[in-house]
Amino acid sequence: MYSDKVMDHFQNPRNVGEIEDADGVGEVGNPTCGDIMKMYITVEDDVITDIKFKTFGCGAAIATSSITTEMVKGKTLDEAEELTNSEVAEALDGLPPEKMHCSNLAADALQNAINNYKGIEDDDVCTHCEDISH
Amino acid sequence: MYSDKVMDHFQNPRNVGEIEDADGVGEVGNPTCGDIMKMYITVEDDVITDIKFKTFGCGAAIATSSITTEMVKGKTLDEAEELTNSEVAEALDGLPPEKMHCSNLAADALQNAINNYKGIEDDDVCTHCEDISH
Amino acid sequence: MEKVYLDNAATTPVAPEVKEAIEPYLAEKFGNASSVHSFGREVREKVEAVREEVAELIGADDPEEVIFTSGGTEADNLSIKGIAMENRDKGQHIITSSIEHHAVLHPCEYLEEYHDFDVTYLPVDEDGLVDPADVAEAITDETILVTIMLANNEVGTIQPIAEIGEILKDKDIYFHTDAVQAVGSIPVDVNELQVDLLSLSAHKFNGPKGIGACYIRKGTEIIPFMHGGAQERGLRASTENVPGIVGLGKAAELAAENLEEKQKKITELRDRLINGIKENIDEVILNGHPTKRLPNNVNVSIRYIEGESLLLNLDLEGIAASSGSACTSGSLDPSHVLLAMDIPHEIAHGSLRLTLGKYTTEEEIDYALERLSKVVDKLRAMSPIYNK
Amino acid sequence: MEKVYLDNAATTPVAPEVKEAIEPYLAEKFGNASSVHSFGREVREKVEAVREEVAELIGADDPEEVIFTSGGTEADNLSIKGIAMENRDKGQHIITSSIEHHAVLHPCEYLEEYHDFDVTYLPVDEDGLVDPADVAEAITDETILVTIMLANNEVGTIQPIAEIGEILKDKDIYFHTDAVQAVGSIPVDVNELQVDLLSLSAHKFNGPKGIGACYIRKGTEIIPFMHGGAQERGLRASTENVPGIVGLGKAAELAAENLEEKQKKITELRDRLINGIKENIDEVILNGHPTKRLPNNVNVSIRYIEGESLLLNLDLEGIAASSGSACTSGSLDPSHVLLAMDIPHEIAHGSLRLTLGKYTTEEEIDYALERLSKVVDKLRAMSPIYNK
Ligand SMILES: Cc1ncc(COP(=O)(O)O)c(C=O)c1O
Ligand SMILES: Cc1ncc(COP(=O)(O)O)c(C=O)c1O
Ligand code: FES
Ligand code: FES
Repeated sequence: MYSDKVMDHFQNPRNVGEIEDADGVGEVGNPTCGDIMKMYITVEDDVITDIKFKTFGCGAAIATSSITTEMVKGKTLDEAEELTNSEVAEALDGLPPEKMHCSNLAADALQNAINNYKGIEDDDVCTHCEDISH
Repeated sequence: MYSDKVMDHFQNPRNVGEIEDADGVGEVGNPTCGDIMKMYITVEDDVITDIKFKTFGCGAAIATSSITTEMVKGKTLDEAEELTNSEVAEALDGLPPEKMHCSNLAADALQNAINNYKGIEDDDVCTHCEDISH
Repeated sequence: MEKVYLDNAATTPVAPEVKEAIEPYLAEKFGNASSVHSFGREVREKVEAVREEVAELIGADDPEEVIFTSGGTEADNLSIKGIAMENRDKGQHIITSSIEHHAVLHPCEYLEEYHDFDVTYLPVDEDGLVDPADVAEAITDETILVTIMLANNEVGTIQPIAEIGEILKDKDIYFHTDAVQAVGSIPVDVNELQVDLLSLSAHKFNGPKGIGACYIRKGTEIIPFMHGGAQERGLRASTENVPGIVGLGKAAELAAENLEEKQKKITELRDRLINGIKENIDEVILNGHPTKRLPNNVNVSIRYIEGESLLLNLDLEGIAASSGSACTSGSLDPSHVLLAMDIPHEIAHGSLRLTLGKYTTEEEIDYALERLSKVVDKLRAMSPIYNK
Repeated sequence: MEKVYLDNAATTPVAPEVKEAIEPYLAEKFGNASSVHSFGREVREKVEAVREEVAELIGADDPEEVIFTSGGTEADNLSIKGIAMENRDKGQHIITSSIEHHAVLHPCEYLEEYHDFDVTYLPVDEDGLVDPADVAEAITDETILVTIMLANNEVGTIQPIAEIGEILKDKDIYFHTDAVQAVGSIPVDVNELQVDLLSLSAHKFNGPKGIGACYIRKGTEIIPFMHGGAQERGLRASTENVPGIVGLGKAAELAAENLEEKQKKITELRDRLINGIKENIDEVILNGHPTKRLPNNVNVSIRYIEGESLLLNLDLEGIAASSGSACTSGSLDPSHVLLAMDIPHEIAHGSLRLTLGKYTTEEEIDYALERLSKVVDKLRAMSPIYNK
């Protein structure tokens, strides 16, 4: 059901963990399935120099998070913000249709972490979380 | 589905044919299935000395006719009239339930032939025949 | 000559290739196709490959339009009840024919009795043909479904489905065809026929029993018949019958190979049989259409003799045949198909169906011809209504 | 250790004896069981012998009370829709539980939506048990059917069916039980349970997929679900799936042999697995009843990790397991069974079902225990909500 690329990132997820003194931290719950994702970023001169994630989520959530961190590491915040779910899915050689929503988890957590770095209160995220019981 | 005894009588039916100068002839149609049976008897001193049948009917009809002729040959008319369908079925080691009606064909034709010999008009038989198209 | 099987309309022998294809899926590859683990995934892949195979056999544009069922009967039930229950707000009228298989007639009768549907049972002519003009005439504002079989199981008559499809194509009426006897025997293409739904069954073309498929054109509004799990995109619940599906796939693949060539060969054998019967036996009538008929179907009425005793005698000679459809062989009613064709009761009673198959040989045909004559002579000699 | 299959509730490997029994009926003995000729008669005899075998396995008085179906789902559909449609003049109320398989729930929902039936979905306690007093209380003058499963497919809880049967026995209400997970695993007797209808499925006890049976007590007023030919005494149309039926028969025979002994052995293995998990992993919860549970079912919630990634990791270690029922594994909803047991969403999300089978060994259990710990450690290390 999953592509080899997905399975590779699932089995050997890149950049798992926490950054103790992160510049930005984002946490989101996936409204579709209840899974949870946390993302930590270190930012220098508007560039993401380090990024780590933790997830309580499905295989697709883990793989999309992993590849997302790879794709944005070394990118500017603007570039990172432009990354779309479908680019992520494409980089993984596709996701099953019922798993497309999972790629939101990583993108949303990243956006959330960037907002946190920029000092923006994130209302969006809370609407996402409303029907999640954690 | 049929017992060995039925198959024996079906394969080698006894007393098939006509009696040219029969003392009694009976013909009936089976109201359930539309099959037809003709029976010929020769009677001497109230005893059935010869009997033959012809049938346009199923395997059970052929077998019951065959064994019926065997069972009544040499019997008095009174004895022959007492023969029941279930005795015939029993003598054949049973018939499938949906084939029990077939044994009527032989018994009715025999009764009809006896009545014909005795000169009795047979109304019963015609009610049997009413929904048969032959 | 040990045994000659001439009852391929009832069921066909499983092809050795089919048996071989099934075997690994009986034991080693036993996973549930809905499971996410490796045992499930390996069978899921195979199931989807078969879906493509079947789609190809019937000219479906998209494999997703093929839904696996437990056989032809279930495909008919799904099509008829599924369409009826989903579309009953649009109308409650169904058009069918009087010579359908019971797997079509009985669902229709169920809808009449339990759901107040109106069903029109169209007549057929003496060859068993439905007139497309009758279909056009029977349509009302309430009509939601037309279901007419592609080929009849008893007399082999092939219906003008494409012509009926043409009549229905711009109308808001679903069109189903029971192609159980046709698929594998003649070329079948859902787009040429212009049908929305089609039933097929593997055991009629050298596949296993207990598996079939329902073609459901994209966009068709239908509810499931078998309710339960989410298998078959929610359209047919129950753990996938993987060995059955694999067998269906192999049978579909085999059927598609040189179909027209095989059709020609079997038609020749069929005609050898028909002509032989006509030559050897007097007063026989060929039931069904002389040319618009399945390449493997012979149905004759042999006057003055009765069907069951004919069958039993043939069976004793090693020849497997049938009188009417196998499903009704336990019943005493003369075939509803022959009666609808206006064949008199006592002639219908002596009807004999000989249906050829993939493995039928010329020798078998000749053997059957010889024995049939012998048996007919024997039975006619016993018949009170034969006078020769 | 190559692969460890711990998903026997989804489906089981076909026993070699079953495969062997099926084979001759795939190819040589291919006749249609309804045909009168020798090809038909030889398979008819076998089909009736299997009917006796199945009747014996479930303690039915008369083999005629056993109707072959295409699986558990069809037996459920036949029971529920067949009783409902035939008895709807007496009342339109059905009682079931909230933890039934979808093969029961969805037919009930169909009857609600399309036929204005009222259905009561009884709650369960935290162990997944239905309270018989709740059944008694839910009965109204309109109630015509109660359907409660014998054993749950996800958490393995065994329901007090005999007690419910006792409540219903003098009432004019039919009682059906979905025994798909129970038959072959624990002793099942329709008279002890006092049920009128019971569903079973061969592939859950080392028989083939695509075949099952419905027990229907003599005198039960029911209409067919599959409409068509006159097979199965008119209660289930379609050409008999002979190879499937033969496989079911062999599986039934094997299941009956030393059932209690096998039950004891598998219970021991199950408890070894449960105890091992509790010892190796902290914060795990056993779902389902601690003792009133199937001998082969382990269902645990492992906190802070998610089901699918757990399954995928186990799969990579060669261990086949499941999270909730296989049929819903494509879905994202947490199991309706766990939710009905009031298990919080995020705990339900981490549920793992390990179901043992006839061929499970102690070595396999130990291997699974070792790998499970490893995988849980890995996933918890990635979990944003685990803090150890
Ligand atoms: C025309 C036709 N429709 C439907 C069926 C039913 O198919 P199955 O027996 O596979 O359910 C048959 C054969 O039995 C058939 O000949
Ligand atoms: C409790 C229960 N009922 C019904 C079914 C359906 O059985 P089948 O898949 O054979 O149709 C299953 C298994 O899938 C089950 O576990
Ligand atoms: S199912 Fe929850 S993130 Fe994929
Ligand atoms: S069926 Fe007509 S006599 Fe037997």
